[in-house]
Amino acid sequence: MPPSELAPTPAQLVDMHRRMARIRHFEEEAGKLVEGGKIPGALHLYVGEEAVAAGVMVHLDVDDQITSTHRGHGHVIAKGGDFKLMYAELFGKATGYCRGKGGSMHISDLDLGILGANGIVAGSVPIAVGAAFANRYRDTDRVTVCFFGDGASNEGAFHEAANMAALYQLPVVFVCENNLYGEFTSQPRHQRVTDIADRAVGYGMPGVIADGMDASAVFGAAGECIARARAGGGPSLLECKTYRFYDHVGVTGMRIPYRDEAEVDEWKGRDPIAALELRLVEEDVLTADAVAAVHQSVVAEIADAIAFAEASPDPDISSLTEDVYSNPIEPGGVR
Amino acid sequence: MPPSELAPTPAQLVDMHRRMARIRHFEEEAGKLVEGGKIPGALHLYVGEEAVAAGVMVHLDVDDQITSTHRGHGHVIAKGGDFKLMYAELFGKATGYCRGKGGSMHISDLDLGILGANGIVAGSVPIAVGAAFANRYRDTDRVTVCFFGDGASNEGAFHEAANMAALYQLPVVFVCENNLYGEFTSQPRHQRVTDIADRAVGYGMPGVIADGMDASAVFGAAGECIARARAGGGPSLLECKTYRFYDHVGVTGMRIPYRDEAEVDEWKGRDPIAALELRLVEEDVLTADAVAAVHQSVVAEIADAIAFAEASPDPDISSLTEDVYSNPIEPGGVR
Amino acid sequence: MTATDLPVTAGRKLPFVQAVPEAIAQCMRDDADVFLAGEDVAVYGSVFGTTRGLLDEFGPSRVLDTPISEIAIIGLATGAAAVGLRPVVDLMFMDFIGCAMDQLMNQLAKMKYMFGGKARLPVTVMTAAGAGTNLAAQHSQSLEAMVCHIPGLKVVMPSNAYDAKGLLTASIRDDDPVIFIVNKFLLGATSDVPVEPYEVPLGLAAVVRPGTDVTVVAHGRMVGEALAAAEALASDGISLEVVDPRTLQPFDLPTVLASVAKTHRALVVQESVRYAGIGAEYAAQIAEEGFDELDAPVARLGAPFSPVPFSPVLEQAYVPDAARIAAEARVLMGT
Amino acid sequence: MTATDLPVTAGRKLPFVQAVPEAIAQCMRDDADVFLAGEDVAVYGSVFGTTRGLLDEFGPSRVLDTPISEIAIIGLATGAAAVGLRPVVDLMFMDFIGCAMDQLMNQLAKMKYMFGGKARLPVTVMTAAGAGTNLAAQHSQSLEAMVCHIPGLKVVMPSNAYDAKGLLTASIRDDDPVIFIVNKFLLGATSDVPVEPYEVPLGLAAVVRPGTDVTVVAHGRMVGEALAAAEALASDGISLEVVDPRTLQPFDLPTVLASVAKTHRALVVQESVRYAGIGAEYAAQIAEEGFDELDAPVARLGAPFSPVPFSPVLEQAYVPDAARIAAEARVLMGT
Ligand SMILES: Cc1ncc(C[n+]2csc(CCOP(=O)(O)OP(=O)(O)O)c2C)c(N)n1
Ligand SMILES: Cc1ncc(C[n+]2csc(CCOP(=O)(O)OP(=O)(O)O)c2C)c(N)n1
Ligand SMILES: [Mg+2]
Ligand SMILES: [Mg+2]
Repeated sequence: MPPSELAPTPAQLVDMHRRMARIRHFEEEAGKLVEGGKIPGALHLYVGEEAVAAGVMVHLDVDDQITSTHRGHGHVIAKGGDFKLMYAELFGKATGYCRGKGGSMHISDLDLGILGANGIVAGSVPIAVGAAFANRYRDTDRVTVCFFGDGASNEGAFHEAANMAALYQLPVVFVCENNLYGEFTSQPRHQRVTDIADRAVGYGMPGVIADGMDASAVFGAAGECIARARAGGGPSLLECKTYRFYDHVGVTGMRIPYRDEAEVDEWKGRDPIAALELRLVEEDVLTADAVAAVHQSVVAEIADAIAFAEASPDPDISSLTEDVYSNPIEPGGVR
Repeated sequence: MPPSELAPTPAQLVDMHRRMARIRHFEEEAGKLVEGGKIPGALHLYVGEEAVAAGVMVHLDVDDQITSTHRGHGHVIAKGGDFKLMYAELFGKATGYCRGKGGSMHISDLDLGILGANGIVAGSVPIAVGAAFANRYRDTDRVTVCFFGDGASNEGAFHEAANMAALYQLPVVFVCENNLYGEFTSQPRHQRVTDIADRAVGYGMPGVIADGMDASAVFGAAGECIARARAGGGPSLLECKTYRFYDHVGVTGMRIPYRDEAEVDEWKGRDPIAALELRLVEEDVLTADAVAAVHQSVVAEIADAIAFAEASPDPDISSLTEDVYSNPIEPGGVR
Repeated sequence: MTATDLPVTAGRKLPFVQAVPEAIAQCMRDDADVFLAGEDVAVYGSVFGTTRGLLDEFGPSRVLDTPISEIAIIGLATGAAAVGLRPVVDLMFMDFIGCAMDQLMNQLAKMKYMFGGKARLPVTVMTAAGAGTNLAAQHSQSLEAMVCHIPGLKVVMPSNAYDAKGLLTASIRDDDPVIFIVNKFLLGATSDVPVEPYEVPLGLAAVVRPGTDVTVVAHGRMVGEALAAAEALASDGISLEVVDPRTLQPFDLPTVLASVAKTHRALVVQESVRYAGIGAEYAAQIAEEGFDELDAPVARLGAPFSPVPFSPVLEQAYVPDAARIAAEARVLMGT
Repeated sequence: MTATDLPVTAGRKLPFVQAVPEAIAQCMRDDADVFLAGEDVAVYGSVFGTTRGLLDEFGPSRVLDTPISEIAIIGLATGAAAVGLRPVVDLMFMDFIGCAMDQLMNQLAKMKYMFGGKARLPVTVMTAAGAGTNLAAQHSQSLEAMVCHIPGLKVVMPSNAYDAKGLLTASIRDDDPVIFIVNKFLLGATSDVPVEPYEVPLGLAAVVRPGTDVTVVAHGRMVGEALAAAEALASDGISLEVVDPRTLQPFDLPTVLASVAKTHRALVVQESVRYAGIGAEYAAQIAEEGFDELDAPVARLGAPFSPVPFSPVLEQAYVPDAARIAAEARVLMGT
């Protein structure tokens, strides 16, 4: 597929920028909190990949759905997630999105059309197809976007879901965030293809590649895929070439070297937020002050949210066995 | 890939013909036995697809391996399977290949390099990759050929195995027997692609199409794929377009219509054995009498084998719990 | 509620295989959100016949043949349910559950809990278990113990056509994921099945034959075998009370304990492999809560620790039957 | 053979996490057919550190990073074993076993039996179970009950570094598929581990603390909790005998019964979900064979019927611990 000609309006550029800044600051603070031992468990940070979430999500409505991954904070934020409820969930507090039961890897809000982050690599891909099926079944024009990684593209779940979506021509867009690594294994060491978009032909759907460090490029490519899906034109596979700036888990991880410092630096030099800000200012969309003001407001909001999370209570032990069933059954069949 | 230029010698044509005739008669008789209630369980007959097994297997040595499917008799026969032990297994007798424990769907002989028929669709594809890995690990030039169907190409197992084989450049050939149906669902109703070979590009391996009703065409295409694998050139995906003359299970099945009589007749008109025999006689490779003699000898051999199977004893009940472990453990850790 | 409060039958005889599609059809008529998907459930009406006629009545948008993609089938159900539909999906042979196990156990079963309770997942997964049809190791398993161990799922298994219709109706109407297990050996068995829709409540065992000496807890095909054993022993003056849990998880311990309080002896029978089978849970619960009532240890019957053999004579020795139940009951009675 | 015949320790302290790669390395030095494959086991040395150093010693042809493809990983092992290698493969978190369940239960476990005994499948599958590390529902499960129910597999789970090395060595040398389960909570725990290779025999339980009042059967992390409970109760004059089955299937009932014959009370403790957990099998066997020795019903402790929660306070309430074991033991003693 040729590169998209769809270009964001100034307002859309500003919108994307704001989403990206929100993600960046959220993640930087979360990273500090986990390194400082204040957040339990494992965090997979999205820093560096913000253009993908923003460039896709700006096309979606609250009624559209997404599915996400273990690296899900960015998607949730770009889809409208509430910082307070997110941090509270990362802290495992009763006030969190999942009442403290989910944590980072399961942070989710069905009311925002977020069908989960997911701790199982590629686990959410078939779920996205199910949501897309429901949208079509009910004759809506909703679209489901499914985020997954380069590593995930090697899972059987991806294959089965892609084939089914193409067969039924469902309104779903498969967005592969190719950050060149599955955990600590580089792409050439986990698959022989360079472009995951090449897999699309095997399912009979369009395969598209976008520069995942460029919000406008993602905007264009995603916009076309989403519009096609909305119009009944079936699924697409959109591969966004991107990079995570921090380790697979946490900020610095275990310090076992598996990627070149030079490679990391090169990609950091392509910071999607810095690039977008350069453009915003150059094209007179925002002044440098206005850009700074975005950051300030986000930082302030985050400080509030963290304070909220820290002050929130732990879940009550009685909630441990709640939420397993919608219709719990007492022994003997009595409800 | 362009069609292969590799052509069979007259001796290879005769060899393929004999393998195909052996399959055809075995299956026709097995079909009668199952319809007559003499063979228990379900048989998936290979009739119509003989050119694929023969065209591939003529390139393999006893040390090369194959993996097979629920429709596996043809592969076993073409790889050198013994009629007596095969029929005995279909009858569930103690003298069968699997001591009566496997039956049609698990008929197998490791000594012939047959790593199983398989009752799980696509279940054997990852196993083939494992065998190929072992061959390379031991620095042999053995090749593993993995047979599977069009329906199986939609299973996650196929995808993961294909990706791994391409990544490691293993000596395996994936032979997709596209007989246009997975059970009762036609190919356009189970996948959007027409050519399953198109999936190869997504793994970074060659994808090849052959006329599965023409033994010479299969011979050429398979020969190239197998030679490439043997020479260290990595895996290939070879799609053979073929057709099963009988129902998915048994001969006439449940008589629920799911394919056109006209379609069936058209494909039966392309009978791979009749076509090959026409050529053998036309090109003076065999006389009509010699062709007939092949059939006669096979028929006689089959009558013997069925008699052997019928006369064989049922397994002893004591064998029920044998063969579960190589090193059975008695309670308390005593062997 | 007790078994005697169940709706009275209308005098119509119906085989199990027709009770299933009748329940689905009635639920589909009632609720436009119910759809059916699975391998060959539409055009063919399922290889077991359990969905025959549904395509004709409801058309291809509500009754869908899927690719051979078990992961995608469960994902389809999960995603569609998460956005409001009430899917019924078919996994054909229960042996194939391994292909979909991640989606079942990590997605469908856990989504509600991980999301802090927000999701409602009214999914019914139908699947056929059981040996005795000469289909060997990969088409004969009873794997209810695996799914019973997964919080978030409910598991039912009817032993007759009446319960099949009522339990399936209750399963489809229930707001939680239910695994509905058919024993394929029972498909032809006929009972009185009311024409109108009705529910057999989830979680409620049935005392299918009253007795005084030994409580036999049996499910699926083993209920019939237990009844036959009861009949055989009656003439010797040994009276078996047969209790069918019907819902395998949650287990209706109170009904069973009430029986044991009368008989003081319990025998738990299962068709599946005995080791770590669901019968172990039942036996353990009975012993824990009924210890003081028991005159003898709770006995268990099940298949030996081997895969299911193909040979009919071996398979017959593999599956527990009336004779073995009667023999165990005699041992319990010390006669 | 009894526990006291085991090799004496050489006085060297080693943490569990290092005992595992030492066992693998020694087996690889001994036998060129042993290789190791899994996600991030090579360059990174596994996310748990349990394969660190092996790539350096054995190189990339014997220590392989795989794609994120659990189906293919088990298939790789099965196929390679079927043609003569002795694979060790890693499934990382045990929660991911659902992705590979078909290959595990229908292929690897059944191949030998289906083929009438010809196959030898010396495969070791390593995987990490257990909660307590704040990784939530999809990274914390203990699913040993599922694999224990599958004839053809053996299942082991060490509770300390000494057993880890010895059981893993025995597993790799064994000619059958063994699931080797690590509890990730124990990785840092140190014990005396001899430098030389040694085996802890499969199928042999260990009496890890002698006592007179209650037999506590516990495995994995629960052994330490049971020992702590024993310590706590000792001062109150209640003496626990702690028995660690070590091999979960087959279960060493004789060792446990010998203990119960002394104590007349048994408590079975498991970290996994209690319902249909492996403890049900142990409790049922103890009650069946030890009924006359028992002064009280066999008690069971396990996790409640819910997924593993993220919140540290909830997770702590979820996992059984020394306090709950002590409380149950007191109940059994009627104190
Ligand atoms: C089924 C499964 N296998 C393995 C893992 C462990 N794991 C967590 S993240 C990850 C890497 C995923 O790589 P990719 O899909 O490229 O996403 P990225 O982390 O790069 O965003 C792995 C292997 C898992 N969570 N689930
Ligand atoms: C995992 C699994 N799913 C479903 C089935 C049931 N089944 C048996 S054969 C078959 C069709 C296979 O189609 P294809 O791969 O095209 O092979 P063919 O029968 O046409 O040779 C199906 C669905 C199975 N055996 N295994
Ligand atoms: Mg990645
Ligand atoms: Mg086919």
